[in-house]
Amino acid sequence: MVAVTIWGSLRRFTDGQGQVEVEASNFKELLDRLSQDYPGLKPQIERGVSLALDGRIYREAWFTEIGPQSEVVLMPYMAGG
Amino acid sequence: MRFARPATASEAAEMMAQEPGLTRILSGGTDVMVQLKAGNVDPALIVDIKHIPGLRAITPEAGGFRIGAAVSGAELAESAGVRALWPGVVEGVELIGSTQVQGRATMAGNLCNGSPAADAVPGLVTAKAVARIVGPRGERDCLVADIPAGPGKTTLAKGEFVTSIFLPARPERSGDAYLRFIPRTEMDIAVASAAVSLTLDAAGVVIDASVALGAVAPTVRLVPAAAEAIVGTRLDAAAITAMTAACSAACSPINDKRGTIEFRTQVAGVLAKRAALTAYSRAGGTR
Amino acid sequence: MALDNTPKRVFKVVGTRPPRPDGVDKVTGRALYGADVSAPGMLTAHILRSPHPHAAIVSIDTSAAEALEGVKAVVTAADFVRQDDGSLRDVLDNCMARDKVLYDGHALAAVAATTPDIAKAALKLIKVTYKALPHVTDVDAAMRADAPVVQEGRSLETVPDGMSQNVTSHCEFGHGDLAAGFAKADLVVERSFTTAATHQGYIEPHACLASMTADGKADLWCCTQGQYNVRTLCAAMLGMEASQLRVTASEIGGGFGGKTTVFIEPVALALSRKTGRPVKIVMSRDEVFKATGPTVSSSIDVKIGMTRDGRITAAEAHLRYSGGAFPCGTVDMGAQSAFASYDLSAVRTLGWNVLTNRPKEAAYRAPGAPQAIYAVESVVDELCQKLGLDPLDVRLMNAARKGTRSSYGPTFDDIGLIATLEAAKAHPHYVAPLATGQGRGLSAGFWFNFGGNTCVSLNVNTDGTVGITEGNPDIGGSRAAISQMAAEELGIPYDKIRTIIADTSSLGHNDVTDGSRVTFAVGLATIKAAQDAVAKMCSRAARIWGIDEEAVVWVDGAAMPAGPNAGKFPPMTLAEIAAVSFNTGGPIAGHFEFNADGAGVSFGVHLVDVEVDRETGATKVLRYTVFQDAGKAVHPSYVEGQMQGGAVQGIGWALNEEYIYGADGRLQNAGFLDYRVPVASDLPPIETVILEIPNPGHPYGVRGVGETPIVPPLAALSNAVSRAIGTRLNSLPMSPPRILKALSKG
Amino acid sequence: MKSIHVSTTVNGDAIEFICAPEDSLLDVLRNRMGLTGAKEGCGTGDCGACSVTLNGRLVCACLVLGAEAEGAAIGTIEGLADGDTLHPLQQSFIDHAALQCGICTPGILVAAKALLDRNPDPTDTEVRYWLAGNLCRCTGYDKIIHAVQDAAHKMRSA
Repeated sequence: MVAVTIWGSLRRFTDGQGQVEVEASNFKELLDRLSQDYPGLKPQIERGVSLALDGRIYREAWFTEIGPQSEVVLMPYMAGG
Repeated sequence: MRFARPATASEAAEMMAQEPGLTRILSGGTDVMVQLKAGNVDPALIVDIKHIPGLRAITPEAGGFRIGAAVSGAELAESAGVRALWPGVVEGVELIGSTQVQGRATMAGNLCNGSPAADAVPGLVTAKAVARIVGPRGERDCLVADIPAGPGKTTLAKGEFVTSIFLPARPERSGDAYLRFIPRTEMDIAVASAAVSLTLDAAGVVIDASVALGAVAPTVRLVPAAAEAIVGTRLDAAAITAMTAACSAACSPINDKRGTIEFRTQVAGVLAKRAALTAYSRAGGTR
Repeated sequence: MALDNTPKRVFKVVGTRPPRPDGVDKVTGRALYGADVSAPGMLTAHILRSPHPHAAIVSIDTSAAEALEGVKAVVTAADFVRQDDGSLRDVLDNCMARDKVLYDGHALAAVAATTPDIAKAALKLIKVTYKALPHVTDVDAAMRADAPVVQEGRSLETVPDGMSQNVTSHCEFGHGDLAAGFAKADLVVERSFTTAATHQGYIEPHACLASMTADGKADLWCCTQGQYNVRTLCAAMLGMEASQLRVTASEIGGGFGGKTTVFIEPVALALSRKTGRPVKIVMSRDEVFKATGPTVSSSIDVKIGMTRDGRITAAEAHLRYSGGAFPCGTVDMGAQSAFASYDLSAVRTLGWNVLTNRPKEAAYRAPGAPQAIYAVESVVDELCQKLGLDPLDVRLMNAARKGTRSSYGPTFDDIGLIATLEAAKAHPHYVAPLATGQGRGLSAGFWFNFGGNTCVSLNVNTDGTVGITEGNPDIGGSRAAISQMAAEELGIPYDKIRTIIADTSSLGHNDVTDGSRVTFAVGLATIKAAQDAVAKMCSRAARIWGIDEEAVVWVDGAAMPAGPNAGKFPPMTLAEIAAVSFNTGGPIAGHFEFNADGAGVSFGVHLVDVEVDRETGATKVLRYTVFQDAGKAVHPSYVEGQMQGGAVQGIGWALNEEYIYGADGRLQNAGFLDYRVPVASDLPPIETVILEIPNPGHPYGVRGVGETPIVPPLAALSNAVSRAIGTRLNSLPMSPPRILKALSKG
Repeated sequence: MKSIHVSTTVNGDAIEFICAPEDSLLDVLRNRMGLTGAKEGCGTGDCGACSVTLNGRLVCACLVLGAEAEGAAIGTIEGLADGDTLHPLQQSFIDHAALQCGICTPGILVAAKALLDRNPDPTDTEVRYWLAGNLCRCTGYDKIIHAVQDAAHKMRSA
């Protein structure tokens, strides 16, 4: 299981939890599982999210591997200047 | 739009008088070109006066100088004689726009554009400068102070244009100065401005003074009460305070993107004070 | 073959300052920018823009314009493919208003004609019937329940019930127990701030030349930060296939984020399609100000608790950003970056995006961060003043470091904040004496930095030179940095390499030049492409020598036999291998494509001294020093240039730059005369101190540097001015009338 | 609208062109002569990107009518180098990384040359005020000032 930290305003779609656990070994599986387990997150995931894995930010990268001990933080998709 | 380059002033006046549509004089062009670009004027005739004999000349006359209407700011700034006699007038002209604009902009154009914030005008007004005007009915002279009639407006009649500006001789122990406030150090239009011209006696007492403010009223405003406040003084603190108060009292500015009524009113007084001190020191006074 | 994959620490080319490859073109006027090309038979187009801040378009009658001699086509929103995707639809609706005009300057029709004057005259013949609607341009006013609604039905599911429909999104970040944290504080300061919208202010107006042929193939030349994104957007709007649209990025005259989207490009394509002729559009400066991306305007509340000795116990920020008339995610980045410089046990940021009748926001250098960090760093400074603490010591005490759980969630890896703060503390600037009336301010700043999709090809020419093809417009000298990294990796001189920027048909997709990604991500791809070519060259050498290719190493630009074969053959240089490449298997090329990650966050600290004229409210910047972690500065001059340029944009934002709207909802200062970017005489030298704390995510340790420098100046200036005049302004810009007003109250 | 025939000199070459009365000198240089080195950043004299010399005076080409070029001598960025030898200012801008995007560079070089022609040894403050009409949004001006001063130094010692 991977513990995923979500940002505050998404908690209303995860029964108030700031961290949820899902079975996933990569970014794609993680997003699919989150959408499945917490349908309220789906619109945000479809709009785009970034993923911080052990402090590194990934913008898409489905097949980025996630270890069981990895720190996983969901973040809004970012665009810059 | 037609473009004309007349050979004489009377020819220029004639063609402008006969043109039924809008006409514009092109001298430095730094205002006209911007207006054309913005599309807020659509003249039928543009008259380039730079090639009229004498219009690009600076000529000593009766102890003063006659400055042709097509003399650019950069050319005026290079005239040591004018700068020595009327440093405040020259520094006002030099503040118009960038180096590039200085290569083109003229004192007469700055006057005839009719902006209440024109940098050249307060100094010319305190200098009691006289504009020579040519029109379809010949030539006339007019105090510079009487030319602006409101934002973008002048008292010039159809077909009339300024051919030169005369800066008179002045007594010994005279000095003038011009200051403006802008948010940056360059490239802005004055939010408020002040020119002071004064003459001292041998003891350093002000015997004659003139104070004019810019950007605080529909036209550049002469403030006799401010001048009176310093005449008979050596610019002591009380005189300065009285002059500053007179300046602020004379302001009737507007709120706009460049400044507030409150700001302009306060800063006009500050600038007049600082200009007066500079003019005093240029006149040889020591406080 | 063996490749050295350990982070490289001794460099030959990286870290030097060679001349940029585009230098001569740019100093001789030869470089071709957006507006500098023409085509035979070309038409010129001009765009009709709304004078209303908010109005329904009842009807548009273009018949009189079309009838004008010389007019070849008129287009309106009806000429584009309606988009299902929300963000694409917004970009299109911003290019051409569909049912409503949403801001002063919103485009709603365009005319292509044989001359610019005819096109302009035709605009006046287009009859638009508007139904004026109430408008709102202020972010706080737009949040009120009774505010005019800019667009209906745009609120995301994240927005709490009961808010104005102008609120389109809501976000929240943070961790810990705020109430407990504030209870531990000896002093809590809570303040509200506003920042004005500012424009990127690039000197080159948007320009493009589109040419579509009868078979539906098109070429588009334009100034953009991302030709691939232009292709994606335009192809969708025109209903084209990507392969049929080739987009070439011209030299770009500044972008700063503002050229990451499209405004005129789809319009030129539509007109070219309709006329069968090339169509050129060049924006005027007032169009640039009225209708291209400013940054967000903001209204922010910040509350921070601190102990007597300077420890922050809790921190909270509420951010209300308006990205104009369309939904915008910038507040998310503001909320995430607000407290990024601090190691906090209790922190929360809330953000709301709000619609107003202003132009659609476009990214501007570290989008969202400067506003939030300005507010936070101002409150930290006020706490330091009130508690009598040194502002650098307080920042050092609370600084985020490796292992800190960041305020936006992830735990930081190696970051350079403490080293940067220490460098500032050790610098003579920090202890230089100040005169009466002067003040010194400081602020930290942060940006995430991005990686992203990247594709690079590297071709070894038979004469031993190398061509690199990359896909990111060079906005600040990146071609030089990329050539340097290739030279480093290949072991050949810098001047043997020429880097060019591909059109969209010549190379795979590259994300836009944004998020400080290019030197990092394109650099990384270049290194990998070079390694790919090196592997092939080692293999060729091995075959020539008749040995196993695993037994060949690449050293100083040459293949060398290694292991058991060491010394058996003289090294073969790149040039020698290239010279016989046709005989050994054909041309040699390297390639690499990936979606880069591991960009590595960036911190900076700015110090500034100011003097305020108490009689006029004018602020003079006396001294300015930028400290920033670059990971590894590939071309230090251009790193310094980013630091200096960003700092000066921030100085402009802090002191004078702002979008000024009248009560009529119209923009009052759509020009460089009254939108006051700093001029040379406004500024002191901008000193720079580059720190190099290697980014573990890049083989040379490179971090993006471009965006962070615009973040600290806002608070640094505000803190300096506040200390100089003894009273605090909580609103930007700190224009002279505002300072004088604060002084009269203080 | 009647077109005007103009005879002028650009970078020492005699040139004739036809223009509309309202065409600016910048329009003429860019669109009729193909000299696109001068850029239009604003069209109102506020950015300096179109700086050229007109009879030796530094001006914004956007604030001059094309018709005014009759009989005049115009200098543009395209005439700054001597054949394939860059002017010391041009070389200095490359050496000092005094440009990033480069759009303001032609105007700044023309302006800086006009300064050094008049004042071969300016102070930093003089350089900054002289160039105040040339906006640069990339560099923060610092490296531009250094580049001008270094070129001035080299030209004085040449």
